[in-house]
Amino acid sequence: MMITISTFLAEKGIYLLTFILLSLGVAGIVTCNNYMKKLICMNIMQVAVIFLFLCLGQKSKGTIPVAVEGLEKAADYINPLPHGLMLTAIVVSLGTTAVGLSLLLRIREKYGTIEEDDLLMRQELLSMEERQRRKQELQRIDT
Amino acid sequence: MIENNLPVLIIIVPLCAALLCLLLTGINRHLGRAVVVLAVLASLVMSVMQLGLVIKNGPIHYAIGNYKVPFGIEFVIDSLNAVIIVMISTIGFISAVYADHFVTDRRPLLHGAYNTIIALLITGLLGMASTGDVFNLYVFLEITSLSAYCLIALGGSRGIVSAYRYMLVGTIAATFYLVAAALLYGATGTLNMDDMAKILSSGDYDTVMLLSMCFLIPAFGIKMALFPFHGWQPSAYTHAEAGTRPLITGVMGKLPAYAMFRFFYCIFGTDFRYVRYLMLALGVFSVCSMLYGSLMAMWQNDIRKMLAYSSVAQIGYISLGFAIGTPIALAGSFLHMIGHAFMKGGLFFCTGAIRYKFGTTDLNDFGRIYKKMPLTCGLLTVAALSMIGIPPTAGFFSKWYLASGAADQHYWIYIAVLVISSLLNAVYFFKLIEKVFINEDAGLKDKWSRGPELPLTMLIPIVVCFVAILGIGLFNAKIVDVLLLTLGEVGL
Amino acid sequence: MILEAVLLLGLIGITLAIIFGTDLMVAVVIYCAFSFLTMFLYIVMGAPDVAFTEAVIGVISTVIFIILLRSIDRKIK
Amino acid sequence: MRKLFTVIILIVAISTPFFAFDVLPVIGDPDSAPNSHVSDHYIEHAVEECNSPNMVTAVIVDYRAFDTMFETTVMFLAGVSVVLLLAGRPKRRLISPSAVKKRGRTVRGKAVYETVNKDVMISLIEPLILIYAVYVLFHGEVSLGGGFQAGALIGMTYLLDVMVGKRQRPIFNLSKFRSAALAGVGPFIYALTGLISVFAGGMYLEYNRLPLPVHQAELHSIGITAVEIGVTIGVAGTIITIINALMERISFDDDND
Repeated sequence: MMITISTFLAEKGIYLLTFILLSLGVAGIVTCNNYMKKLICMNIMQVAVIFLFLCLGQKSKGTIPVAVEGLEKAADYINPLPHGLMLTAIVVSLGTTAVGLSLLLRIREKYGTIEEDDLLMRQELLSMEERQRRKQELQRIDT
Repeated sequence: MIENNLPVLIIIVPLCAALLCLLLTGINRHLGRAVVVLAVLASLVMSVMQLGLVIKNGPIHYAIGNYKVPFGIEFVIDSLNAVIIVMISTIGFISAVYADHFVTDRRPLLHGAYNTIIALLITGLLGMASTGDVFNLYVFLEITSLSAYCLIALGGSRGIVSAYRYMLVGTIAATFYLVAAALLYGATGTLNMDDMAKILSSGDYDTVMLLSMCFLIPAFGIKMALFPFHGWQPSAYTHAEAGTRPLITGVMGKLPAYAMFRFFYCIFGTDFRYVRYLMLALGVFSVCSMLYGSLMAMWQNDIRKMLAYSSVAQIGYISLGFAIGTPIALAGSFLHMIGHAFMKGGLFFCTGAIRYKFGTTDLNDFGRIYKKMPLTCGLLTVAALSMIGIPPTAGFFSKWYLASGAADQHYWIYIAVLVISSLLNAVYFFKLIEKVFINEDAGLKDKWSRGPELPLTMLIPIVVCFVAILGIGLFNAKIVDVLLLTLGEVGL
Repeated sequence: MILEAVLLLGLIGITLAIIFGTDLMVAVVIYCAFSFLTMFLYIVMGAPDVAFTEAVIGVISTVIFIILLRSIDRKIK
Repeated sequence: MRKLFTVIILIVAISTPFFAFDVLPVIGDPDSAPNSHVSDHYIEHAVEECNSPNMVTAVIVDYRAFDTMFETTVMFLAGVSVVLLLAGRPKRRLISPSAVKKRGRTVRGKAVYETVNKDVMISLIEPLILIYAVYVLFHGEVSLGGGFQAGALIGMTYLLDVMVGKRQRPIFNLSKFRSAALAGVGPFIYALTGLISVFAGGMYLEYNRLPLPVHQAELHSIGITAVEIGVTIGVAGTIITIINALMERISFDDDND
């Protein structure tokens, strides 16, 4: 029983759960109304991809990729390449998060809200005001 | 020594300038900017040398760290990316020269940081063009996108919101790209593009290729703003920072398209089972993109927004070439990539110059502006005619190659859409020309005291774009010959 | 494999809590727990280097999120 | 309800193909494609070619060193972007403390971060973290860790120092400009290490060709260490820059929730 579950997980189950996590991240970005939640969901999405890469390098009888005396064969160590790649990906995600947070702070200062529909409404109001001001200016020039 | 290391030096020189720019700006106010401009100029000179070498000796393979090919990172320069690298460094150089007039805050920290980000954007674009490794492409893609987010956010309060939305969507795209890379890595076990192509063509990998394509088309579609994925693009292009807008609009959308070409034609190849469906999907997207972009551009009153929607249409032309797939059509789409970079860049150089001088971007204010800015309006006219596709300019020849490629494959509907879209282009660009030359003078006031038309550093980009648009048109046969050196092998 | 599956289910639960929650502070604190579970998952998968980096980055990004929460309303409509 | 529906549709759309088709290798299979083509070379030759028992370090700073250089550049770019975006002064502070008092709200005592005794913090915890950071930096080839982690630890020390009140002088005193310039110098050291081997007649980042009078295997160690120092400086500078920029922009005076 346990062996069947293990085999199923190794073949399909873990990948399925990873992709559910990935799609939850995408869904969060698409559906959430709050900009900060979108940012957190973005991080979750990236974690899912990092985990997907780590799954690819897994070996059932391998140890961590630090060379030890006595273990010489390639099958004894977990594949180090995905780990190296994912270090880069994690760092890139930190950079994106930092930039995103500073943009969020500017949005909050400028518009006073970080809810998407409020924000769009306020932008609309601002542009209407601008248009009216412009019209008045033109009329002033004409007269 | 320099000749052997050209591919990597082209990227490292602007990178070093970018890294040191802040420090040097602290020492002297003008030193940082001068170093950045000189570094980009150096990489322009080196890229021209590299193009000569590639034409003479064939593709260059440069293994970083001297490791054998699948183990290290490799740069592959063939005639396609050599041409594209020349294009990027030319536009990068002229916009680095041009951008300085739009810096309002001249504290050393901010001035230095601004120049740093321009140099890093150019570095990322050059890297995307020359790398031959799947994961390295991701890193360069992220450098390009991060600097673009920052430059878009600098363009005022609207810019911040559009940069934030672009950031969310762009990260989804980058993540999808990584998923596709994981699928390909899981099937082949390598990250090198040439090696991957070799393995993929040796066995039955059709399902993997189909699935990774399902992730790659949205990923590159979002980054290059193809029709169903273009939502972020108009507001981002409209509200980007004025000095670097030509670089962002002209070059940034083209490099994901180039990467898409690399994946579809160089890695997947044209002889796998689902290639027809893929090309059909791309074709539908590009047709919708061409029609939608042109139609939306007709209704805009702000010139920046009009040009942004027109970019959606022009990206459609480029991916239409990929959807047709013959060497001639591919050459047409690459010619359009290069030509459109100069056209759209030139139009935005003009828009920026008009805004710099008169402080307006509304089309209704442009009446008889040609009397005040003759050179700028000359470029505006030539670029507009080239966008429509009037014969001696670059735009006509790229459309001609696309149409003849489509005729070879009997895709008559593509030719019809090409013609309709060109006519729609004509409608809104003639509107622009009419405003500039015929309409009543709107009585704009010059923001600066009377003097020459523009400062010299703003005239250089305008003249360069003018020459480039006509030059690409006149010497199109030579350029297509160079492009066909590579395209002849990968097309259908 | 079963341990990984359980941890992943925990991550999915946390994600759902973040998406459907109504308090940003709670979301950020839960995200900290998410980061911790992720670190544990990486160790189980035999990637201690990645786990180390994730631990460090989890702390930094949580702190930055909380700094930002000082000037952002916690409640969501 | 609409939200739930969207979530379910997206989950089904993205995960069905991976359940239906058999494209990804079985987890834990030592003979699958990603575990057999390139990775064997890394595992078998890392110790002799790069003189580094930790294979992950060998991969990231020797075989694929070019990626890591741009990874550090991404960090620098993020720091510079944050500085540039948050440079101006905000027009008005969101809640100023005097305004709160005028409205007659109660002040609930000291802020939590001010109740921590900073003397103990500085004299006990921070030196330990710094020592650990240096250990991680120079021992990264042999055991876990490396330049990025060391830099992040140094950055976290600064974070602790700044977050816990502002009564005393912090142990580092870096302005935004200095820390951002420092963050740029780190990747420059990295790029310069690569350029030296170009000037010595090799390829870019070819540690074998560094012009130093030592044995071949030692050259790789020296190259890796130089590069890791660059990464550390870059990452530490960036994190300090980001924290500084955010802290200057946000006022911590209001503790009334």
